[in-house]
Amino acid sequence: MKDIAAAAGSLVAGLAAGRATLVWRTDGKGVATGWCVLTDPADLAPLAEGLAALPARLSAITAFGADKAKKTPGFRVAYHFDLDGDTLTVTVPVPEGGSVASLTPWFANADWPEREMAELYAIAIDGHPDPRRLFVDEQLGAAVFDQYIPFSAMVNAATTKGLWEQVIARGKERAKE
Amino acid sequence: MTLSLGPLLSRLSARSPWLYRINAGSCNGCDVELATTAIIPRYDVERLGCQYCGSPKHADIVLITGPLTVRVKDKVLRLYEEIPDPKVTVAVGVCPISGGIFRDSYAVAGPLDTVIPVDVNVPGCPPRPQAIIEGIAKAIALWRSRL
Amino acid sequence: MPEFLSPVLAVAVFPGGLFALALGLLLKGIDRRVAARLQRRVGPPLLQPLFDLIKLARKETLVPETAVTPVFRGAPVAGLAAMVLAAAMIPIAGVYRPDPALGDLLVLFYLLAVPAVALMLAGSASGSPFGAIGFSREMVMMIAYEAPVLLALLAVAVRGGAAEGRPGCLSLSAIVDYQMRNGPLLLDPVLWPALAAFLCFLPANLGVLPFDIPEAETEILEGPLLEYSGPGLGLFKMMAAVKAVVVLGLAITLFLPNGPAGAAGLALFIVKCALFMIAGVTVTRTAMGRMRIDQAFRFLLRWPLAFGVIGFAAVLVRW
Amino acid sequence: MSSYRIPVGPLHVALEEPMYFKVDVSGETVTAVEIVAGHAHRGIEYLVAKRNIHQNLVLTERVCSLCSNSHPFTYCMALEQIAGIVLPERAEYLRVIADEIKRIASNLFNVAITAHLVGFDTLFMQVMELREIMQDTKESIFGNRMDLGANRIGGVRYDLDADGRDYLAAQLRHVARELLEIRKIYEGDASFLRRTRGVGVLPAADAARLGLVGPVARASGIAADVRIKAPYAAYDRLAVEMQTGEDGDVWSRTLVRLREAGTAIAIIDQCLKDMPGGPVSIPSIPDIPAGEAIAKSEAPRGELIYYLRTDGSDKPERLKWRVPSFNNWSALPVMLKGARIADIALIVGSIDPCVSCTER
Amino acid sequence: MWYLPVLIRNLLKGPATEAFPFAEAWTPPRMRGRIAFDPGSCALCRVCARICPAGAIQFEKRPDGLEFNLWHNSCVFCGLCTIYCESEGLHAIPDWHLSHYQDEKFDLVERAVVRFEKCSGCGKQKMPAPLPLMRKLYPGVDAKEMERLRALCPQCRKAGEQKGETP
Repeated sequence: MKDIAAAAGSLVAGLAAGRATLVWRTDGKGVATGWCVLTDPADLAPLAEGLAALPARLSAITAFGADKAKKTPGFRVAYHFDLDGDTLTVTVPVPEGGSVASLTPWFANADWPEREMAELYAIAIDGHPDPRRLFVDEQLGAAVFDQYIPFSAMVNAATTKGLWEQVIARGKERAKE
Repeated sequence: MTLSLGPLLSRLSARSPWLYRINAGSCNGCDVELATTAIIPRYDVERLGCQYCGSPKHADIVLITGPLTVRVKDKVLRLYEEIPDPKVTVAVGVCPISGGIFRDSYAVAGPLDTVIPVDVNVPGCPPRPQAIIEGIAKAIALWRSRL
Repeated sequence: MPEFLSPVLAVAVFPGGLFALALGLLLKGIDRRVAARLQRRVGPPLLQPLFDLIKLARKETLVPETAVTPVFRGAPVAGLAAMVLAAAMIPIAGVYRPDPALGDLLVLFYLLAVPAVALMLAGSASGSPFGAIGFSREMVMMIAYEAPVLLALLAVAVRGGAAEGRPGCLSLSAIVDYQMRNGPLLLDPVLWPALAAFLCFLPANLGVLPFDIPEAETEILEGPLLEYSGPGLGLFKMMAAVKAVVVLGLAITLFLPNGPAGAAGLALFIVKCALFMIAGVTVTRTAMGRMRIDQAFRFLLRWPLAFGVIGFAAVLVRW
Repeated sequence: MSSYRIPVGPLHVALEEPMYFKVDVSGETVTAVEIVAGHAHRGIEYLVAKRNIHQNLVLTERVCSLCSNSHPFTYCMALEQIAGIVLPERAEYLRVIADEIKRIASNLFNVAITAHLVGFDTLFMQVMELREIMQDTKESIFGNRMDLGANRIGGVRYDLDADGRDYLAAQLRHVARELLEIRKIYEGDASFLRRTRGVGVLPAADAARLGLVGPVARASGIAADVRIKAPYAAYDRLAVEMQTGEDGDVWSRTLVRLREAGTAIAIIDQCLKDMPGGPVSIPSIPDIPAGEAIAKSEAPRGELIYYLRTDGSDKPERLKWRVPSFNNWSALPVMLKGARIADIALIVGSIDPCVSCTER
Repeated sequence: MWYLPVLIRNLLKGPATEAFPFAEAWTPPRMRGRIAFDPGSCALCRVCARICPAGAIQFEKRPDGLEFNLWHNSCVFCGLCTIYCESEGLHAIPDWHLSHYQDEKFDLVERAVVRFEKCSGCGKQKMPAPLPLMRKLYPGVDAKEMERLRALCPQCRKAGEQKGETP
């Protein structure tokens, strides 16, 4: 583990006990990944500020449903920070219809990933400078991931079916000829 | 003399098929192969009288790649309207033909032939340049009949 | 044949109109073919520009909604007409002597500005922002290359006139006559700076690399031509073809008009056109990238202008 | 000076892919740029959740064709981390070979496009012809010119026998020879330098502030390369030379890419020399337990990061990736400010933007 | 202008253009073109249809078997099916001549019927047992014995093994 990763570890430890857990894993090549889970989203902003000062680089942000089957409502958001090669992932819970603080004050490149999670999951971002749609067209509804993923498992894809009907029908025609 | 002039002119016109490409949200594989096919000496489509043009208004044969995403659909339609008749459409790669691997996504509005008339299909992922040339040759043959 | 018909024929058939168009298309074909060879390609057939024209004539004309239609349609016609007229003014040694009524070197110089103006009109009338950018770029280019080439033209005029004991000679036929008697000006070192200025003007005026800035495809999508389709575009292509003949013919007239009479003279003229085309256009456009408009402006107002001034001064000193 | 707003894109001939820039200009000078994205958004992150882990190998490969190998490669690493799979050593080297072959072709493509964007088409053709050697190599070894299909879970799908190694080595020698000449042209040709030096400058401070990655960041002097900072596959046993530039302009970005193509050849040479024998894949098709993992790799455009959550079923619970281009777009407003209209496409091209990667 | 030597060399070397489309094009033997199906080597396990990421493979019910359909216009030429097909019935062959006019769009299909067989033991309907698959399951079995095994359904084979018949 690199020094900067250790410093990030002590930042997490500095947060009030019981609201953060941190586990480090190191792979066969000596590259470390840290997994930090925050129970209170309010801890995210101060932690981000500390990480920015190290300096850590915000690598990516992943949002996902609290569970795949959508039995429990709400989401989790994972922030992946690059620490000179090592990676620290900080996960915070976001309740259904809740919001999460924007990291743009400390990480300029949080702009696009935050807009993305807003459009894919309808997670509101507090203090985002430009909260418009990013990639998903206005014709498509809000929170496409949240709407479509649970349904997709049950719904048979219409386009595929339509095309195959034509393929098979042509095959039968040809067989008759 | 006057009788044979029309077909002669058609035949000569058919030796000048100008190409235009539209990326309808592709993974860029087909586009890179199109650029390769279009300009580099190894394939040299200028031999066949082809020329890539920067404006749809100059185009005769339009090559479309990508599965036709929701956001790009109207723009593709508008560009297609801007191409003067007679024209021929070639779908390059499996994405515009059937949606390919992206078929059942919420963001895909294809297949292409449900939106604009397609004349020639060149399947592949991506098709190799020779296959694209083969498709262009088919398109030229069809285009000649429309001139 | 009535007397008044001969200038009309000169403009419509030979050496203007049909002949100039055919020669222009052939030159374009040669240019494309040679360029292809320089790029390790086979290239199109020699007659490809003709096929392109026939094709364009048979395509649909689309006029954008935002366009000023009469100007949009009229611009290419005006440009082509000016070039056809200009082509009839180019003498071919031993073959063709233009009617003095058609005009002299200065008239030709002004006619040569018409295609650029036609493109500017086309660009602004088409109503597209790229057309507008093309318009302003075309104008900047014109400002930049007019002065040097005018100096080069005047240098030749003064040189030709001086030998005849006159202050200047603006008649193209007289310039040819002078060289027929005294050998081509190409061999006259005093005129080499003027020749250099003219060689810089050649690609700039013909709109090829590194000076194809007003139509740069990767920057402004062919600018003024963006909105043209079918026959309208064809007229512009014809204009460009005839213009190539005029500009190359002018180069030949100014520096190397000498040739035998009759068919051999005509053939030699065509060969000279092709050689000037390859040397002045094809090689240049395959050997470098495009300049930016500000770079081109500075370049043209530095080197060619310097050449023009030196050339003109040299001629004056010798006189 | 007249001020107006010009649309660049979304379907613009100078851009390989659909991207829409609303550019405010005053005369020929850019005053502001707004990026409108999403034209190539195909919802792939949604599709991967619908398909099983094996199908996703192919789906991730189709995120983008220029860095197509980096996606399944990194995705496999994430899966293997969760399942605790240790790769046969030969497979690690073969993965590196496939990835570096793609890097050469991808970098050459961008370098060629840069020449095209300054109107130097003969040079464009020369570089693209050189790239064809790599295309033939890919088609001969892997079977496709763009999408290699080199990776599988727990190894690779291809092997190099003695003939294959000789063939690859010979092709690379050919490329290396021509690469030298091309570098000289890009370093010295006046008409290329005139258009690219001092154009689209990105200061190092901005590169750091915006979290940029890959050749774009390195050309501004930021020494970051995942292959060195966080080694994966066989990179911990290979010497990788870090290539950085100083000027942060279009020219230095082009040269960093050219030099990295050279580095890639050196890496493949090492692999061919050091690669041990043995199997190229684990023997069976593994089950993937529940878990989460981060995997990173240096794609041709920079750091690619995959985050995978599994729940023990054959479909991923969440598969998310961030491509290098996604970060690098944010450099454009900095680079384009005050640029000329003529340089817009050139500057955009100089970040080697991958729209299909970015928008998925 | 420093580029001139390259131009001169280009001129001397001559065009690098391939003859195609006026002559046959070079194709590397390992090129992944269209997928070819060998009905004789199909065990009707249908793994290919499940694994195909582009949904290009479909099995249709026929009275006496199943019809294999692979639509080339949907196939992404990844070759995944050729890896997962244990009975080696699918191969990516170097054929890329697939361009076609629109009216042939739905005809571009690799299609064949694989018939069910009758078990020589119990007489019930059974899936075919192609040789490449059986060789993997029963390595080192001689040809005659292999034919006997192939004609049996898995249940009868298992029953035979328990009785100690083979192998």
